[in-house]
Amino acid sequence: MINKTIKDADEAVKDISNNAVLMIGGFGLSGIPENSITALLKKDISGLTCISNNAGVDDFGIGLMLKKRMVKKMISSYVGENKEFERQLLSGELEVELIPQGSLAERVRAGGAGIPAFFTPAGVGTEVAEGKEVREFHGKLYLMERWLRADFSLVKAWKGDTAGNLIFKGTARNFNPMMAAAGTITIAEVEELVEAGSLDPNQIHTPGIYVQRIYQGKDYEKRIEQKTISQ
Amino acid sequence: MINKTIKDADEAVKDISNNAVLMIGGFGLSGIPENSITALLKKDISGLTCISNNAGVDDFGIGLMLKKRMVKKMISSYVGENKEFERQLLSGELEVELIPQGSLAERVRAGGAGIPAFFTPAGVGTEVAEGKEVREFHGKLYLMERWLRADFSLVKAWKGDTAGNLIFKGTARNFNPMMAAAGTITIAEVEELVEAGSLDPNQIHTPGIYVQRIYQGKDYEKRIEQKTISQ
Amino acid sequence: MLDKNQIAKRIAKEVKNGQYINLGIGIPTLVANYIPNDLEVVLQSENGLLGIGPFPKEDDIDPDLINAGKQTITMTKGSALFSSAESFAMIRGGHVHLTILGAMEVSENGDIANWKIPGKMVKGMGGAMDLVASAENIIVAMQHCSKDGKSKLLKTCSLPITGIKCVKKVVTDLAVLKILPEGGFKLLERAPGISVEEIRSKTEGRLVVEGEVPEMDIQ
Amino acid sequence: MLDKNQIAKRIAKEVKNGQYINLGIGIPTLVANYIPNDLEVVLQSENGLLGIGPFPKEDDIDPDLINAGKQTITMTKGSALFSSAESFAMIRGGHVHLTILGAMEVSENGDIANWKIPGKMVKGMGGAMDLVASAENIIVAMQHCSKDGKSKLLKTCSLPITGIKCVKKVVTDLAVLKILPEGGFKLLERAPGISVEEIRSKTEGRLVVEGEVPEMDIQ
Repeated sequence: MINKTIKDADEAVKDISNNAVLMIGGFGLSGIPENSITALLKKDISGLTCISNNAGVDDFGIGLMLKKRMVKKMISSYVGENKEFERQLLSGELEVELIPQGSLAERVRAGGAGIPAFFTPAGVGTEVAEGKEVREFHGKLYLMERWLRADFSLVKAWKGDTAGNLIFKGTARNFNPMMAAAGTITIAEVEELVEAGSLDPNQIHTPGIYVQRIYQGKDYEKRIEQKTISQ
Repeated sequence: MINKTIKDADEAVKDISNNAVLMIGGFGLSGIPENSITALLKKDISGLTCISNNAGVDDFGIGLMLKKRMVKKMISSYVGENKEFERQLLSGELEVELIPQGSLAERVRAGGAGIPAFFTPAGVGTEVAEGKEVREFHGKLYLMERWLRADFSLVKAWKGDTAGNLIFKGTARNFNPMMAAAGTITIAEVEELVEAGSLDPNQIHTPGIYVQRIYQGKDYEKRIEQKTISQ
Repeated sequence: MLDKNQIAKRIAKEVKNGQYINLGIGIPTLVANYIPNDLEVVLQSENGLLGIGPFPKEDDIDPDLINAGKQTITMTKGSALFSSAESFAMIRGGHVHLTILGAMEVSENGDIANWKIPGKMVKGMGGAMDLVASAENIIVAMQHCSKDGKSKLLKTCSLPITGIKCVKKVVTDLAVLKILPEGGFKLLERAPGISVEEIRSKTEGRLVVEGEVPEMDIQ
Repeated sequence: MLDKNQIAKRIAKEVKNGQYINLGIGIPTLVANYIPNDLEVVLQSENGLLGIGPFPKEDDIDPDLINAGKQTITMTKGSALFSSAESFAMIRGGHVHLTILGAMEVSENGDIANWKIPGKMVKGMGGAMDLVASAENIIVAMQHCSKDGKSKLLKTCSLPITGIKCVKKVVTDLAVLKILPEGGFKLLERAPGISVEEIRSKTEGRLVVEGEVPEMDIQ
């Protein structure tokens, strides 16, 4: 089996340079590649395009990359919870493309799956439809949406093996599997890295073919945005 | 949790009638819904359209439905291994639409996922492209393919729970998950039916939302087409 | 005039046995508290879960288990986890029967606006555009008027819209209204003590009133 | 003239370390037997497996574990199972580096025909049309001539084609040939004892011969 293991986060992101297009997994702060983001923050790069459902919060996740002005353009579905983001957006310093969440998920999936375009009803009649082909199928209107691909995809899994196979946990799966498939170089960090052969082949969420680099992550903070309990 | 359990195969297929469009899971004879097919064979119906990657063999699986002349049209990617099939095809008794396997899998997935059409490179320049829109993206030609949906999907899983969640085993997964999602009524038979809450939510291959009826199957033959061993 | 919990309580009466339901952020999330125990329904979270349970006890909090509002949650028995692509495949494919969401404006032909106020607020549409374009039944939970007294039930939306001709029913603090296929808000029920006249004066879009309009039952 | 195993052996030399490979039915399946042990490669089965292992021992046969040729198989360490949609997502998305398959005809511009003989045989294309339309590198394993002596390396295919301009290399019982970007079969190697003249006489399509053509190394 092909061994994808690398030493650490710094080695993982060493060739990410100015103006790269990145996909970054996660929903809110759940399932984000904390170690890879920390390693990116140590680098002196800018002009990045980030495809990620959210943009982190002011002091965590992609929010820290925005604060450091590494990002030229965000492609996301929801970017609330982030004052620095809002400031850069309103001042015009940051380019932002907002995409319906399902279209984002499917466009990333299409990128990994070699489907250059598909039709979805989301956004018909709204400003999302501007400049896009509209077509009727079975009496309903649909927009044509294009695939999304990235130079590097940064994903985070619960368990992974040296062959690059990944298993996610809970709702931390979210965008990670599709992004893993849509990156030219996919960098996976995992909470627990095991030998190839240790994971049940029937329970793999992301087959290793999609992963070019894998490493054992550390010190996961897993910050909670809305701690809500029942009495 | 919504309970999808029904008594047996006969109850499962009771409202499948003449001219219904069926999807039938499996690749070759692996992962086919043996019990549902047996129950169908007891019914006096015809004019069926069957969407299935293969057409069984002469004396097993869909081959038995062909022999009983229940099928008007087959939509498949590969139909070798079946003499009765070849006879009906060459004599014109059976309508056949052959589709590249990846296009078949994706068209079924699109049906379940509400994507009426998408673009794929498979079949460009071949007779599969006849009558289909061809379009260039990023310098490569693609065909527009439409979704496939069915009145009933018959699938077979390894384990399932009363909420309709399914787990498949080995390469018997194949077309079953996409077909489960693309049927108006999806009928799942399982080798082991357990109470909702017994399966790990993180290991579900087909979420119960796609399954309308589930039952405990019995007497699985799991016939092997090409027994091959190493010495 | 209903409070948020009463609006949620009234919407809960729309829920039918066996439904898969997506609840938006805000009032819609509260609906879960009022679904009768004898109904078997499954709540979907668009970030990848079927089978949302109650909020966790302090000791059961799992940062890897949140809902679309980023709140910590639990799972019910028989739940299933999946990716965002699978989640929206379910939504787009029409497998989710009922979507309940908030709105800033609804028009008399069923258009909805809830994602953007130009120049003021742009948080993004999240999954709302997919939901309203896909679900067979969409119910909106909202205040009838804005804080400065302007009707939010309009002839046409003034804000950038989220979806066209998709809302089937609106439940506000004042009324339950059905969007007619030919356009117009048909008044189905009044909040206790609220007159048809008051509702008419606070509804900018075409209001259709036929016969006696009963008061809501929010017990 | 090479036998099937020798063709497979020669093709195995094309395999590079770290590749994900899809092997078709027939001679291509035999290639697996000759991939050097020091290369780490992964074999994909389009019915839903990455990591095909050797055929099983009698006692290890599992009917739920077959390859695309419906043969019983085993899994290697680190393998992964998935659906047919995911399998072809991998193929279509260009994640599989090398596809080796059989053919009935190949044309000098890289067209391939291998799924249908009108009026005689229609088994279906299976996954072949997806594979040839998607893989970055496609090698064909075939006999140079049909049983009645007709060349199968043609100017244009006479049978219904499986894909256009996709084949990169052809390995036959007589020769190794590269399809030139501008069209034409460039002769790279001869089978031991086979002359350039013989290959020329058995190749209907344009044959390009430059300088000395070495004999294949099939050790």
